[in-house]
Amino acid sequence: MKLLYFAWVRERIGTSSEDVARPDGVNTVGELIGWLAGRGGGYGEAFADQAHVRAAVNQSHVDMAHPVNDEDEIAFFPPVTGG
Amino acid sequence: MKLLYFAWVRERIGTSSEDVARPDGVNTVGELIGWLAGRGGGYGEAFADQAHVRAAVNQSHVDMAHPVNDEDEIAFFPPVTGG
Amino acid sequence: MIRVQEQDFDLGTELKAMSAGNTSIGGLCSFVGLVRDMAGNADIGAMTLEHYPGMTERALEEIEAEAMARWPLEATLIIHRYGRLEPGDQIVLVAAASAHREAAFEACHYLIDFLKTRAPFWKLEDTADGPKWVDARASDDAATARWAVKSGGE
Amino acid sequence: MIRVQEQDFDLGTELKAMSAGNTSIGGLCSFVGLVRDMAGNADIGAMTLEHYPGMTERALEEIEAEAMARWPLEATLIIHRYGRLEPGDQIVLVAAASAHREAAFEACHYLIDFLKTRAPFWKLEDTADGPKWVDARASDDAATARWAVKSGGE
Repeated sequence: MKLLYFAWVRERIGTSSEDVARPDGVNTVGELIGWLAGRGGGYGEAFADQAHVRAAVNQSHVDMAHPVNDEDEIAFFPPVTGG
Repeated sequence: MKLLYFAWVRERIGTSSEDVARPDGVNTVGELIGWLAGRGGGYGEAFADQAHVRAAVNQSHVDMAHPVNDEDEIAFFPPVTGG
Repeated sequence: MIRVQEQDFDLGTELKAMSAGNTSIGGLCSFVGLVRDMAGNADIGAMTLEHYPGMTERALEEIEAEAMARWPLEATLIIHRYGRLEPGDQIVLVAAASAHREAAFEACHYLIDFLKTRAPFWKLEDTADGPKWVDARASDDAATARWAVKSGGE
Repeated sequence: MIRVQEQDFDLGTELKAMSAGNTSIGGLCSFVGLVRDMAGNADIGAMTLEHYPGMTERALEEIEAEAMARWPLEATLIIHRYGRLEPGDQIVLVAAASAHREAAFEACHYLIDFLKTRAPFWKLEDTADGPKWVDARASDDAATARWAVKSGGE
């Protein structure tokens, strides 16, 4: 999986992207967030307030129940504030 | 009174403006229309379909009951179609 | 500001002048009306716009003042042309600038809706059967009427 | 058409290009978003816009396609900037052209409402306490939600 982070999610984690092998038992966006948060440190901070984290899979907005697959590009970011 | 005519009201009457002394008994826009229509000819044609004639007194839209006075500028025209 | 003129206007110049130097403006909404060829009626082309000098300016100033009273606006602009106009020509420009986008949108919409039913302009269209006065549209009256019941806020 | 770019755009040039040569267009509605100085907060000035390259273009294309499907439009345009922006700078332009003014207005409004809640941009504002990420506004979600219940016609 290719993971991308934007805005304060990126700042807290300390990187804008990384490649991660999908862990066993991680089949949804929500499960991926739980696994990332469990890494602690900046990841813990970034996902502490999950109500304010949004996700996209392959560049489309998705909800927490959306499946994740090995080849997906998965992005995490705050609610958007463009326009 | 200064009378002004626009669009097809002007075309039917055959003039764009004229000065008219207010006749006895003509105290409202509606009464003025009745008096003008009674002149016949182009005036009769212009005011034959009063539902489609609008009026302004001193450059403000008014209804048929609006009073008319000797010094007024009174205009008759079809419903507006600008924009 | 309102202007009634025979000559064309430059859209970019007019809009830029509205917001220039005013950093309280967060949004600028504009609408341009253009002479269009009637689909399937190639015989309808140019038109001539007649208006009522004096009353036109009054009507546009009133509409502008009403919009200013109803929304928190930083600037408004109405330009309306008269005279001979060809397909593709600009007829009218209305614009509203505000700190807030909803106010800019609603005020701009209000300006054109009221202009359509209150400003004393009349369109004489060229047709195959000769020049023909355009009829007023019931939908324009309806567009104006809805502002009486709509909330004016954001 | 959609464009995502760091450089500024010329409003007049962009709008003229939309309607040039298309005499089916009767109305062109546009909205420009500008960086504003917060009233009473002179310490808030410039901002930096971050975005998600690739997804941004996809999101804007989807929003444009939805507007095209919902209203009879002749042309649409979305330009969104990213990078460093100062007060008074243009951030975004959305525009819709149609034979009919209501379609142009509604589609333009729809474009900016959906862009605000779906396009992946994030604003980092300069403040006296250092840079601060702007919070999303509930009013923007509400502005998007209303299109689900509004009739899409004219």
